[in-house]
Amino acid sequence: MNGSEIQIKNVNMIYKGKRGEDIVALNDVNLDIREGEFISLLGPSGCGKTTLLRIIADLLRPTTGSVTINGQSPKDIRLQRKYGIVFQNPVLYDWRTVRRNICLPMEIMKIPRKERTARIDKTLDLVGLKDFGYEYPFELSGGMQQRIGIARALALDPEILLMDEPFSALDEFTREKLNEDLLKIWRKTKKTIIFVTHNIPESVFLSDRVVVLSPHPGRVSAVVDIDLPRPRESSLREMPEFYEYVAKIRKSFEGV
Amino acid sequence: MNGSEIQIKNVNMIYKGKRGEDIVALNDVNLDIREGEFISLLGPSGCGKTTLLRIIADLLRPTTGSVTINGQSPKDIRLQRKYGIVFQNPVLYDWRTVRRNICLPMEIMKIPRKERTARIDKTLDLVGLKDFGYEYPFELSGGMQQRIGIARALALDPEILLMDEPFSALDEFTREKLNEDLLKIWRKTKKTIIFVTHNIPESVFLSDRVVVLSPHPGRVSAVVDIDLPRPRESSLREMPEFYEYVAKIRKSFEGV
Amino acid sequence: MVITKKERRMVAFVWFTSIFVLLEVLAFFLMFVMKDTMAAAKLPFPHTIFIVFVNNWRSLLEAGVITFSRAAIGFGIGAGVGIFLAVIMSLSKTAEKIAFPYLIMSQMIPVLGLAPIIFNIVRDMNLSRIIIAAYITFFPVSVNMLSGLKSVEQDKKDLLYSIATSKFEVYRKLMFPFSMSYLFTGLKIAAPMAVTASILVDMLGSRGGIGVRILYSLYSNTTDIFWASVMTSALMGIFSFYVIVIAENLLLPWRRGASKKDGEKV
Amino acid sequence: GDGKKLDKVVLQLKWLPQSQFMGYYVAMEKGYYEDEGIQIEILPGGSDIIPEQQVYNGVADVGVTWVSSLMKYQSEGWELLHVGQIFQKSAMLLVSKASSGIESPSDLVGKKVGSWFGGNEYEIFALLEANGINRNTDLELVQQDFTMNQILNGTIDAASAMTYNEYGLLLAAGLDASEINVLDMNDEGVAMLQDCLFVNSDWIKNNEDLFVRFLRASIKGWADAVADPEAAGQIVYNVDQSVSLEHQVYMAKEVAKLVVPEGFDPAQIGYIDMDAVVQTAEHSYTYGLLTSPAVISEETITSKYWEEAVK
Amino acid sequence: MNNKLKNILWPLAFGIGFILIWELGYLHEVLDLRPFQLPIPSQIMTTLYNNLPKVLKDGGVTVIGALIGLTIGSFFGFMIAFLATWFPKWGYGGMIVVTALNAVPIVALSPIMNLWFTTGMAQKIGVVTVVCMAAMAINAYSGLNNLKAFSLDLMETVAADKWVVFRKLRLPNALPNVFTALKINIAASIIAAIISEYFAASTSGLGFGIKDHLRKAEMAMGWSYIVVASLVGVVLYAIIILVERDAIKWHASQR
Ligand SMILES: Nc1ncnc2c1ncn2[C@@H]1O[C@H](COP(=O)(O)OP(=O)(O)OP(=O)(O)O)[C@@H](O)[C@H]1O
Ligand SMILES: Nc1ncnc2c1ncn2[C@@H]1O[C@H](COP(=O)(O)OP(=O)(O)OP(=O)(O)O)[C@@H](O)[C@H]1O
Ligand SMILES: Cc1ncc(C[n+]2csc(CCO)c2C)c(N)n1
Ligand SMILES: [Mg+2]
Ligand SMILES: [Mg+2]
Repeated sequence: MNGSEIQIKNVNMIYKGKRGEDIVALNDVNLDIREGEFISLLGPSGCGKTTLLRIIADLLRPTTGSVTINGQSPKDIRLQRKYGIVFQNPVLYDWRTVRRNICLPMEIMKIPRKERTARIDKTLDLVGLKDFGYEYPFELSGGMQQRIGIARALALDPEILLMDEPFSALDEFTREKLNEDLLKIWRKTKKTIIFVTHNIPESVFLSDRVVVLSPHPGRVSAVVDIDLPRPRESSLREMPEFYEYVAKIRKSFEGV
Repeated sequence: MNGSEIQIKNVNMIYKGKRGEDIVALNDVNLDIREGEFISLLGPSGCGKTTLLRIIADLLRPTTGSVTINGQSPKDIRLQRKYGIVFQNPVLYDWRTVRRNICLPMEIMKIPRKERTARIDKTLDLVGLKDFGYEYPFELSGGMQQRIGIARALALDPEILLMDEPFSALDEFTREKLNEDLLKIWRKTKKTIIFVTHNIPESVFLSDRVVVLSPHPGRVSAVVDIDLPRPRESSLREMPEFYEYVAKIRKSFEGV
Repeated sequence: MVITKKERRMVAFVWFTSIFVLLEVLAFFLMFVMKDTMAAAKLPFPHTIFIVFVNNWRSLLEAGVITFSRAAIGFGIGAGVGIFLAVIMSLSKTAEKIAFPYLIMSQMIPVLGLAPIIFNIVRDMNLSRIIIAAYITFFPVSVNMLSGLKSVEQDKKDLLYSIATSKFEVYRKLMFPFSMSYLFTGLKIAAPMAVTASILVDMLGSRGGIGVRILYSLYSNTTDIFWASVMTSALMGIFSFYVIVIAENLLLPWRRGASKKDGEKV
Repeated sequence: GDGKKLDKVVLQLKWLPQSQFMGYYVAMEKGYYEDEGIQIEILPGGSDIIPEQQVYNGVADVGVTWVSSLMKYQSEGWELLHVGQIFQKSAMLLVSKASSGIESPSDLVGKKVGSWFGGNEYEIFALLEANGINRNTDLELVQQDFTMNQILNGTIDAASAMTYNEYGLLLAAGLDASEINVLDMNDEGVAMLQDCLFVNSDWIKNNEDLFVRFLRASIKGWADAVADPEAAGQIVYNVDQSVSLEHQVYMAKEVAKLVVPEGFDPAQIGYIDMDAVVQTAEHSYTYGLLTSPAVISEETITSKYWEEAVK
Repeated sequence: MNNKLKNILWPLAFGIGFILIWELGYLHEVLDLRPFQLPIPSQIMTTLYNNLPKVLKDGGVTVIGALIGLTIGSFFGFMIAFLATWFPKWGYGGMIVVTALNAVPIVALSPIMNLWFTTGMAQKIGVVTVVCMAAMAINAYSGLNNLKAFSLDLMETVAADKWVVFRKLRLPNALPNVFTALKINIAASIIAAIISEYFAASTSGLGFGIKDHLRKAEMAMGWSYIVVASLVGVVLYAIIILVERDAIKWHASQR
């Protein structure tokens, strides 16, 4: 057994609605994620992707079932600060400038100032916001805000990176560029990445495996291994195998 | 000159930053939109799409330049309640349930209660949230919240519909279904629709014309007429002309 | 709508004069139309108060300084305690459930009942006065701060939670900055209240202060000094309020922008 | 002071610095305390200050209060000792506008009568009872605030007033003496003793000599003040200007009459008249302030320090 | 359900513990107090029990005055916030006036109100009204104006008039702040009513009782009144909490 294998076992999640009703978000979800794997979660809106991510990150306790990461509980892993999360909506602190928003988790992890500055510079550049470091979030466009959230998680360089539709507000080109950058980072750092997206080509391009969830209640409806060569570059997108995978996943999706 | 022709003339928008610096968001934008036209705005993140939409909707005054709609100012049109907007982030009122959020603009427009209920039912069904009418927004997933925003604007049935990345948080299937539904509505009601998106195929599928903006400062870099037959159905997505347009726009984008 | 400094000054001037004129008219009405024998006590002419104020400005200023400085100290301590209690209560729902009813109860103990106990514990009049002023001040700060701390959105907390941030850091980096605007609302209520609290503790046998002037003038039926003192305390309240407003603008730059954006309407 | 270290005594007044307490201010001003090796500190009273509690707490060493009030505290267990009697007469009046026609106690029936309560009401209770008036049913007793506005206003028909203060305020407010009807508690035979000096029983044990010195200096001050109220009023005025000099002098003159009433030997200032004390105690018990008869013993009241002081 | 029980049991346990410490004399030991300075709970309760009808009657007088004043004062305070929001340029002066009033102490206010109103009840209501205005005005103002980004835009697009914006956006947005103000005002109104009674031309009410008895060394009786005031405060607070929980269940603070 290796570093950060994630085992999701019989996870059920039932929310209590405001009016006392039960909202079943996840139903008996089972999934094993290997260490250093890049895995994508796909599924219609409201099927429980965010919920599953939050359970893995110990931001939510499953109603029943369990998640273990290399034999430890998500809580243990969280306490060891191994998670980095890109939230679905960027979750920025209004009172901090862009740079200081990116800096925040590093401050908490007591990363030395110099190192922090270097990382901020690097990730800001990566997400194309070099010139906006000293603005406040509300002065930025939606897509720019989203990129701050991405930069913040990347600057942290966590062992397990959970990304919830990180590129949804970005144009195709920025998105493709960031896809490649992300893969480079992943290759170098060997993180485990769980990546939620609605973009099927994106999931194929990035992942070792694509997990398709079906809604109401959320359950795993298909797991597709992506046996495409690595390192992957933008040329991959033109290859027929690529399209086969996209088609295959689209199909498994349609059954939903 | 007809109903709601929108003329955008030499529009410049300069924001004042926190530190007193100028942020040029739009630079000399000129654009004429015909009545009943379906137009898409494309462009990299931060290029000024939202800004332009807000200027058209009279939520922002351009620094210089003017917008006229059928000879009237945006303010006049706004006061005549001809706009419906889907915001980039959903802008829901926490204290209202899903149904009551959708209801809000109709309440203000004094649409009779019965009619309101009927429209809420219809649009909720359209966006696939029939069963969630009595939940509060915070109990819903990101994509579901976005769909409430869409339902709210559609329920209003405005003459001019401004949509800012309305489907960004939706899976491809929901998105495609809503694309088609939107076109049906448009065909029936003959609205003018200005649609911001990052999804090039989507823009081709929907629009009469696609406007590509280039960033820093935002200016119109290309306008592509989409001469595809109407009514368009999902089969269109498989046609080679469709792909030609997609490729063409992608290309014009690359120059950015 | 952005209101310029000049406009604001004009508005303040118009308000001031119209209140002045209104009170003049009311006082006139009371005295000459209603022929109320107590008119001078009920509502003296503002200009007479003003004249008394000017004639006694030295002594009122002296008294004001004593009262205001005690108010400032009491306010400082009260705000500190208020914030501290709010933090404790926000740390645990149980702590809140335990503490809040008792905080309400504590506010029901009048100074007359409390003062002897405080004296007995501290055995120093001056310190006792400051403690009592703080005791009167802390409550609104605490309530507002607590409501700020409780209004922090879950996803903002999740961000820090996901990297196992210590409670201390969560408060430092998130809870406090977020609650600042709520806190300042509380402080704006508490600051003028600290002035009233300080005036009240002046009456605990203090040698000087606006409270002493008010008490003595009431007892000796010197209505004009009474009203001038009341006016002084009102002015001190406005002053303290503005101190908080200015502090807020200095300390929360992001809010100025955010609210301007909302107000910047066509 | 000839370089000798002064002993500190803190005196708690029952009310504001005013000629009611002129003896102490005169003694302070003229250095009588210093002559006795005392550094005096005079604490003003206030609305939320209760001298008995201050002295018991140790915030002050010596206090000024009303005898009935002191008896009440003693009966509740507070170990306080009555050690000198400054006012020999009651200053309490019931005043009313002549127009209301209250000339005798029986005229109070059906009227609204003001009192300060909180212990200041028992002479009025006694007055009513002595005249067969039921205080609960025959008239309405209401609370007076600090001011005399209520009587001027006509909100109440009769008000409590001290000879040395509120009565003067009515005059100052423009009423002529002839427009004011007065019921004097001394004349009505229901007087209770007022300003006295008291100490903490524990404190005095270790400070007998100090207190005697304090009392000696105070009596000297009072004697001077009574002899020249105008000067005393001026001295008090120098301490606190919130009242006019005129009113301060008026008060001094009136207070002088209470400290050295007609026929009283000025050398006896501070003398405790046990008959008056007993009457005060009896009234306090009869009219409900005390729940059991006051214990009058060396534990509660003593003249020994006064005797020592005037030797 | 379990939670609800806990919410009541914990504070209760704490209270009982405190009362025990107090009753058994430890509190007095620590604070160096004698029972005649601060009576012990059993003394207070006995006294309260023996004088229950009178204390309740006095309590009723004070609470009625406090509640009426609370209502009027909170209403006026809200109206001032409303005007300051409605007329941002001119209305804000009202906020300054309310601040000035907030700095006039009750001890000065009471005699003034004594002159303006002849009955104790009217005076009390007058005082409480003034005291309750500021907390509501300042809190409501902040709630009416600190809107979430873009929420106003939604209103603008449908050309909602000011009144609609107020009713459908600002008002619900300010509700949490209004509750915050009410919590402050509950405490403020009762204590203001009590202090106003120190000076009222009346001999009823908790305030008169507290002052009268505490001055006369009748500590147990005085504290009985304080106990009643405290209980009233807590009960009113509980009511506010319950209403709040229902009225703003959508708000972050209620989750
Ligand atoms: N309130 C503001 N204050 C200052 N600058 C702003 C403000 N709003 C937008 N900007 C700036 O204007 C530019 C255009 O922003 P806009 O929101 O129009 O972009 P966009 O095209 O909608 O981008 P996206 O696709 O990311 O939503 C950006 O550079 C942004 O920083
Ligand atoms: N706090 C909550 N309270 C109640 N129900 C909730 C809550 N959060 C999520 N849900 C429900 O759980 C289900 C799954 O939500 P989740 O956010 O995990 O979806 P998702 O797959 O991330 O969707 P999207 O793609 O739209 O973000 C939805 O039906 C939603 O209504
Ligand atoms: C709260 C309160 N208000 C008024 C008085 C009346 N008063 C003021 S001074 C004085 C003489 C005392 O030596 C009297 C009777 C009081 N006692 N307590
Ligand atoms: Mg989601
Ligand atoms: Mg945008």
